[in-house]
Amino acid sequence: MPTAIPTPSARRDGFLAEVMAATPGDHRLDQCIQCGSCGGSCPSGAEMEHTPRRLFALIRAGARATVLRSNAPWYCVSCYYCTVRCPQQIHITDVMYTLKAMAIRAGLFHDTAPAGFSETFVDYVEKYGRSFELGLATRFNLRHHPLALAGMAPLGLGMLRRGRMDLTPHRIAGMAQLSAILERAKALEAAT
Amino acid sequence: MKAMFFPGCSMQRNARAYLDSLQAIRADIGLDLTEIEDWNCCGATEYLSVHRIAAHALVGRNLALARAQAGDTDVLTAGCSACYLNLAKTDAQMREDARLRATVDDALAAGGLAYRAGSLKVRHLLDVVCHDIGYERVKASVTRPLHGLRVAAYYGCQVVRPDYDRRWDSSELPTAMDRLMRALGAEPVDWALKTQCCGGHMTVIGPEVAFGLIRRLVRGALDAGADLVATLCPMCQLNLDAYQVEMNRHYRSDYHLPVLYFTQLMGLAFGRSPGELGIGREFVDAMPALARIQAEPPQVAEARRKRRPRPGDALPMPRRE
Amino acid sequence: MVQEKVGVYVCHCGSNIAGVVDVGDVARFAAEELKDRGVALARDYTFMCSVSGQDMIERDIRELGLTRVVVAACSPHLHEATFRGACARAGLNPYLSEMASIREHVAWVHRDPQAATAKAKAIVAGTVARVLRNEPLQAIEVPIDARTLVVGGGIAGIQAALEVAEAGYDVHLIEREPSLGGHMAQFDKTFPTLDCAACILTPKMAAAGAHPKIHLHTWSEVEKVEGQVGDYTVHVRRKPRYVDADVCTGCGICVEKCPVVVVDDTFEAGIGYRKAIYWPFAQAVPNLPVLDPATCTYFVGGKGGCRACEKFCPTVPNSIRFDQHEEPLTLRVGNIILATGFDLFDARRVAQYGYGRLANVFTSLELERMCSAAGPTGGKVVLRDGHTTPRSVGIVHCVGSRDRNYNRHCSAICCMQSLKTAHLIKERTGAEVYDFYIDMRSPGKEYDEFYQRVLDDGVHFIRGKVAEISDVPLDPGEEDGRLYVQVEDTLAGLRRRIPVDMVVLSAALEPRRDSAEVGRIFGIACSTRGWFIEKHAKLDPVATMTEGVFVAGCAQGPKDIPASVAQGAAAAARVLNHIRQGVLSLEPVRAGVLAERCSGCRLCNGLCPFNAIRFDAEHGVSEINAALCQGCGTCVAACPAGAIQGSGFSDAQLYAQIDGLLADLRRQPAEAT
Amino acid sequence: MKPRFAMYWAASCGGCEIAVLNIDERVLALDAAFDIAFWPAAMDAKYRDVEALEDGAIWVTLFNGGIRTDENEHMAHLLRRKSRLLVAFGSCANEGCIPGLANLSTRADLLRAAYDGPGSEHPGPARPQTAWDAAEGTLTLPALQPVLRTLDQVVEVDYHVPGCPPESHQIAAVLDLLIAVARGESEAPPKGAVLGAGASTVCDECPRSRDVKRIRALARIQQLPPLDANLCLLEQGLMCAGPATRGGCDARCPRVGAPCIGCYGAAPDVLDQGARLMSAIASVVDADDAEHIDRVLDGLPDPAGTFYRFGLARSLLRAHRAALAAEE
Amino acid sequence: MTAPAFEPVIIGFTCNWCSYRAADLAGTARIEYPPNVRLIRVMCSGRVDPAFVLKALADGADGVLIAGCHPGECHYLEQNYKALRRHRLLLRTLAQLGIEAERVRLAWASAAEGARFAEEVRDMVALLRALGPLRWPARPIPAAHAQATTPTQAAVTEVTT
Repeated sequence: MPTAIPTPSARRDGFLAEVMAATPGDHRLDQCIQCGSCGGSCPSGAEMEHTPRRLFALIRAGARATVLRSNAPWYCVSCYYCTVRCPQQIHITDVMYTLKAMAIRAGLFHDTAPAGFSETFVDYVEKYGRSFELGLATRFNLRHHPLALAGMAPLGLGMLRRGRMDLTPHRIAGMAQLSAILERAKALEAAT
Repeated sequence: MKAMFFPGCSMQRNARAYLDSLQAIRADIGLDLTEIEDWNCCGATEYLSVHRIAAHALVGRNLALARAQAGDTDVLTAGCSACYLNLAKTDAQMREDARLRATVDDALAAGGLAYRAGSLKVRHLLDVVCHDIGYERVKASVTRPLHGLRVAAYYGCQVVRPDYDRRWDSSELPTAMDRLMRALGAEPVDWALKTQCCGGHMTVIGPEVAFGLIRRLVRGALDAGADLVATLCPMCQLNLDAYQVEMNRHYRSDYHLPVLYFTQLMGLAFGRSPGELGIGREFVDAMPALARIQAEPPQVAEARRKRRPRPGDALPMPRRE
Repeated sequence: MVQEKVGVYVCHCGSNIAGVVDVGDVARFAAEELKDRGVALARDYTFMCSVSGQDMIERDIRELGLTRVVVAACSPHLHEATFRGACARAGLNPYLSEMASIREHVAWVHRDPQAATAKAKAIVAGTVARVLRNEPLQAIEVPIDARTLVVGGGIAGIQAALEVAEAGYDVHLIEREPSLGGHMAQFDKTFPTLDCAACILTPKMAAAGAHPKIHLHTWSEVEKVEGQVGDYTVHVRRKPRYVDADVCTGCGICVEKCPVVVVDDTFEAGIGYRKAIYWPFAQAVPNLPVLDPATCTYFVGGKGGCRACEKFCPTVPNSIRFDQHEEPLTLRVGNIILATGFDLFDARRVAQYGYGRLANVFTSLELERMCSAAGPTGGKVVLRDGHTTPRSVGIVHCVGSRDRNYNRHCSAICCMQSLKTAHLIKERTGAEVYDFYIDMRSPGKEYDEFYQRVLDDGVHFIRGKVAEISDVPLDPGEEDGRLYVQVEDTLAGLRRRIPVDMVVLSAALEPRRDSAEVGRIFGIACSTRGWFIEKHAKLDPVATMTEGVFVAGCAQGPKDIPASVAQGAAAAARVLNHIRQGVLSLEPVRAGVLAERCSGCRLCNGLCPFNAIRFDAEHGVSEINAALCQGCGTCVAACPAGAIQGSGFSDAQLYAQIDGLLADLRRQPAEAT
Repeated sequence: MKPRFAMYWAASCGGCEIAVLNIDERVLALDAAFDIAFWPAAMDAKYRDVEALEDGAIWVTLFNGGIRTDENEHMAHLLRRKSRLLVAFGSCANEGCIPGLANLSTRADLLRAAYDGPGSEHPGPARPQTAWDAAEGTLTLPALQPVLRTLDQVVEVDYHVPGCPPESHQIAAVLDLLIAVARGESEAPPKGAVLGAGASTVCDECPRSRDVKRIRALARIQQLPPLDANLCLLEQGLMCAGPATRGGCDARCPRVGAPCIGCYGAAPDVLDQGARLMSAIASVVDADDAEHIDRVLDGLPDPAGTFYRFGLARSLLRAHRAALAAEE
Repeated sequence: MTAPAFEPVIIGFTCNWCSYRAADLAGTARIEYPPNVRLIRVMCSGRVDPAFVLKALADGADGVLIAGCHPGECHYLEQNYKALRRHRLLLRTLAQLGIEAERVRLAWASAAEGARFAEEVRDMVALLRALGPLRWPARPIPAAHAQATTPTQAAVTEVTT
């Protein structure tokens, strides 16, 4: 009886398949050769618990919890050095976004500050259609670094004095339209 | 040159100087910008970190609005690096990923909108200025050349990387802004950090990492002999300027390196007043550096590397071309 | 019209086919339902390719007078030749047989026996319809000119030329640089034995230069090739040397007296100097100077000044000839060997490594020259300042190779070259050497042993692709003026910044910049990346799709010296094989023009990459040179007048096959009603 | 008694009839050699006159026009029965010609365009009826068939004379040949032969100079700068069907600067003229990536109409899918 | 009894050097794919005349697959680009005749890509199943040509004055 040899796509399963499916574009995540040019290039690589290279190895190994608990994706500054230098042209930065979103959904990342910053930002965007720096800074710091708030005050005041910060948020006119779009997108995202 | 324009949240507030100076110089270089009506936030790097796919729908709304309002231009430009990249990324990934395209199409339809990927050319403002308007056109508008001003052209990350549409000569050491500075009469300094990270959101979530990066950039630019940094991104400006003060506090150092937008320098060279260009909104005062502008070009000996010293001297450097 | 008698043979291939396809039913179908389409007989048999299977076909041809044969079995790529042979032995033109692939394309890929059997029947019906339209063909015979052209005077080309010449045949050896030698001449030592490259190469260069059967044309390039295997006419452009080769004694006074010093970007890889009139290098063959008009004062200054070389030349008549011009040269040869070598990757493209910007970043080739006792530093490894000995050196592998941003291929030699460099630096400077690699590839005779030896030398191996090389300190603790190699040490799991004085980039081997153009001139295929494509990667690695053109050395793909030498010799063996045969038989699957149908519209003229189509202006028709034609059939499909016919793949055959393949669809509705 | 001659037009413009009459005094030879039994364009005769003849009573019929209506089909069968030789005369009968382009549309679309479109005198939907009861009795009209067919798709044809219309010198030669055969002075050509045409394509007769072809852009003649009078039109970016069109016309059109549009049909032994032309043109488009190729092909806005301007009804696919579905 | 589900028939033109060998490899590697495709070997995808495609469709095929070497890797250097150009133009013409682009696919498969070849077939079969049969009605073959598979316009008599 002839046995079919599984196609490459069928061979990817488990956590790797999950991360790949959640990342748009031709991201080539399964092509990593573990060379480390990403970790070497990363401006915040020294502070990461795992370099992107190690994260990819862990993803392949199916170490879901370790990956989603890692601080690494949150320390990604979106500088894209790893992406343009990757000899396999893996869209590394895009995978980091995927891992962050998955970590939030799974609730696995322990330090809530970076995720909190992102979520606070998203809240403002979803409420007003625009970001709101004063609100973002205050609310984020109140929740995550209450002690830092005082330290940040000179900066905030400086911003206000130089006309670089608004006291009230701006709401776009098409808020209902934007909400409908985002709601539909989120429903589709959840369905996949 | 006509283009749709996406200002983005930062340009409206913390980077008002960027927007003001852009408004001031548009007419000088024949740049006809139409702001997208009722645009929404691009999501920065944060929305993508929370809702991986919906983030593209968020950007998709801007693309759809821009396309519908664009009329006879197909260029959409943004001044903020993150805004530019998010718009370009959504367009590029919709082009290459049918599944994403279907999702975004579906979501946009829920808002009565539609966008065909690739129907707009998403371009950063610097790209439009350098490659469409062109250095010659810029040079023609210069009335007060910035002679003697040594500028570190700083590109940051997201304009030249990942560069979906191959707009730049290099993702590591681009030269477009350097050439623009030369067109303004300023002298771009030779430095290798021009696309190194400013720290991004790490200033908020992990300041120590960010301070290290900011210090390296500030010191690198000063070591290269720069009087000031020219930037093209609100986030870079904020981190290098406002957080320079915080960084000094962290390292107990005392660097003073002003950071201006390239549009502000263009405005100065075009003879506009500092006030009109938002100069004064920066934390590190730019006026002392700007005072170094001279009436005449300085007589610098052309420090051209000679490839032909006599044998016995140093080994020749590789050709640079 | 003769009543054709088709014999159909359905193979079981043991259970390979019969396990899925009902072979008996297929044979029955052919015998009964294809009877009115010319099938006289159909059999099924366990192994058609066996001697008894072939005997069966031969017997049927002889005894039953079969005029066509169809074998439904495996892929024709396996046994087409077998069954053509059987037909030929029985006196039937071999091109009147066809195979139907019901193993690879049916039994092995489908599970449902019913569907598989139905598909097998359709394939057999299509093949029967096609074979009826086949025509008897005769192999094309071409005589072979015993002279050979070798293009490229590197080690592969030299080897090939010597092999052919030693066998007693004339060879024209063309080299575009002023001397033989190629890249190998630039190297200092060769891995893993560390023999001196010059010591082993120069005797070969001299032998090639002096061989009475080798006609050397250096400083020359091939412009155009006409003709086909056995009879090529090659047009060569000889660049002026401005030195009379017949008179010059090679005394060197002209070079000594020339006042112009320029950087030597060719042989010295940009770290040494030469004069405007110069020797390509000390052991050059031919041993003549060459004058570079781009830098010579006489030429640059509008043919006025200097002329020191001419003034001091002691020969009578004077050897310096400012009036030399480019000369055309026409050669006639029967076979061609292309050994055009490689280009070194331009390391400036990896901006983050700083080559060209940071003084003490070097390429591997620069280091080869530095290590060479005859090189610019007299064999001393020093920094760009020309005198400081480095205390620590980083060697970076895979610069421009194994990297989708530049070249996807592995350059094959860099690991070993890097190990050799590490060893030489260690030996000559005692510096700390850090070797940054992704994977260590040392799969050759004594190669891994050499790796062990370099480990013994105390070289630090760090597994990680270097991210960037910078002279800007990151932390306050870093020293100014040094280079920092930033890398993720993937085995230690650390990000490291290693301070060094010097970095050596092991740059990739790339196809020659003009390889696509060269491929076009010689009518051979070049991959998109630029390597010449061999006929078969494993079983025919030096032949190409163009009969009579062979490839050797790095032009076909990156390889080391032993492999280049082996390929040079192999290509020569293939050429000698042609020469000894005297006359070559070519497959008759070719296109041809029916002159009376051709209107001379010239649509086809630009379609043939092998230049087989020629326009006969006198008669206003296009013609196809059968020996050049490779039988792709593109012109047949494009001829708007239907004037080009393909023998072995005619329109009639293909229409018939389509018809036969779909015949069951036309029957079905009739049966249904 | 002289042998009988007939000529009839079905779905066609009538140009072929004019072309026959346009061969000058040579037409008198026709009258001298034959009895004109039936030729509605030239003389009065009724269908019933033909019906009254014995089968095979007409020696030769030149039939022009395609089969579009029930009447066309009826006449094709009738004339086939009554004629010893049936000649498909002109492009319409041979390959459908311009009326065949209607095969790109369904019958319903055609009627809508004719009766609801601009120029129609009927307000509101009106369609011709095949039978209509009037006071005088039942009035009938032949029904429009779903697609146009060539003559040889309906009845057996003996000879083919291509051209839209056939060129005068070719018509005269064909008539001379037929007369000679009728008189027993010449052997009849083999059945199925194409008469009055060349063995190669139009380029063979075209005086323009030609070179290797590379198509970088295609445009319509009015979009191009003035053309070079001596250079191949295709090489000047004009879509010329000459390379794929049977010669015999003496390259009339390209000679005067108009591109060949293909009226003499496919070259000998070519199955499908349009496919050939398509293949030839596409092969020399000077672009290697899909996007660039598409940009060049954008200069050819109506490929089906261009490649199959004359041959659609005879082509492998014959008609638009929807039109054929109606035929089923 | 329910009518059997529609199974499309595809004629596949495969080149001798790459795609036919890819199909061979799919066999040796036992990569299963639906039996709907019937292959014809041509030396090169450049040999495929649009008329072959039209004939296959007119003769009852529901789709045609043309498979060649990858661009830049043609064994005849560049002839697959000719196939690409013809395919682009053919699709435009077919669209005007009401034939969907999905029915005529151009694919690239190297000799090493058995899996890819199988995937192309699987994908095309799935698309055609969704699209339904082409159902091109049989051509009314002129009586004189009924026996001939190829267009034999018999001997041509050239008559010129």
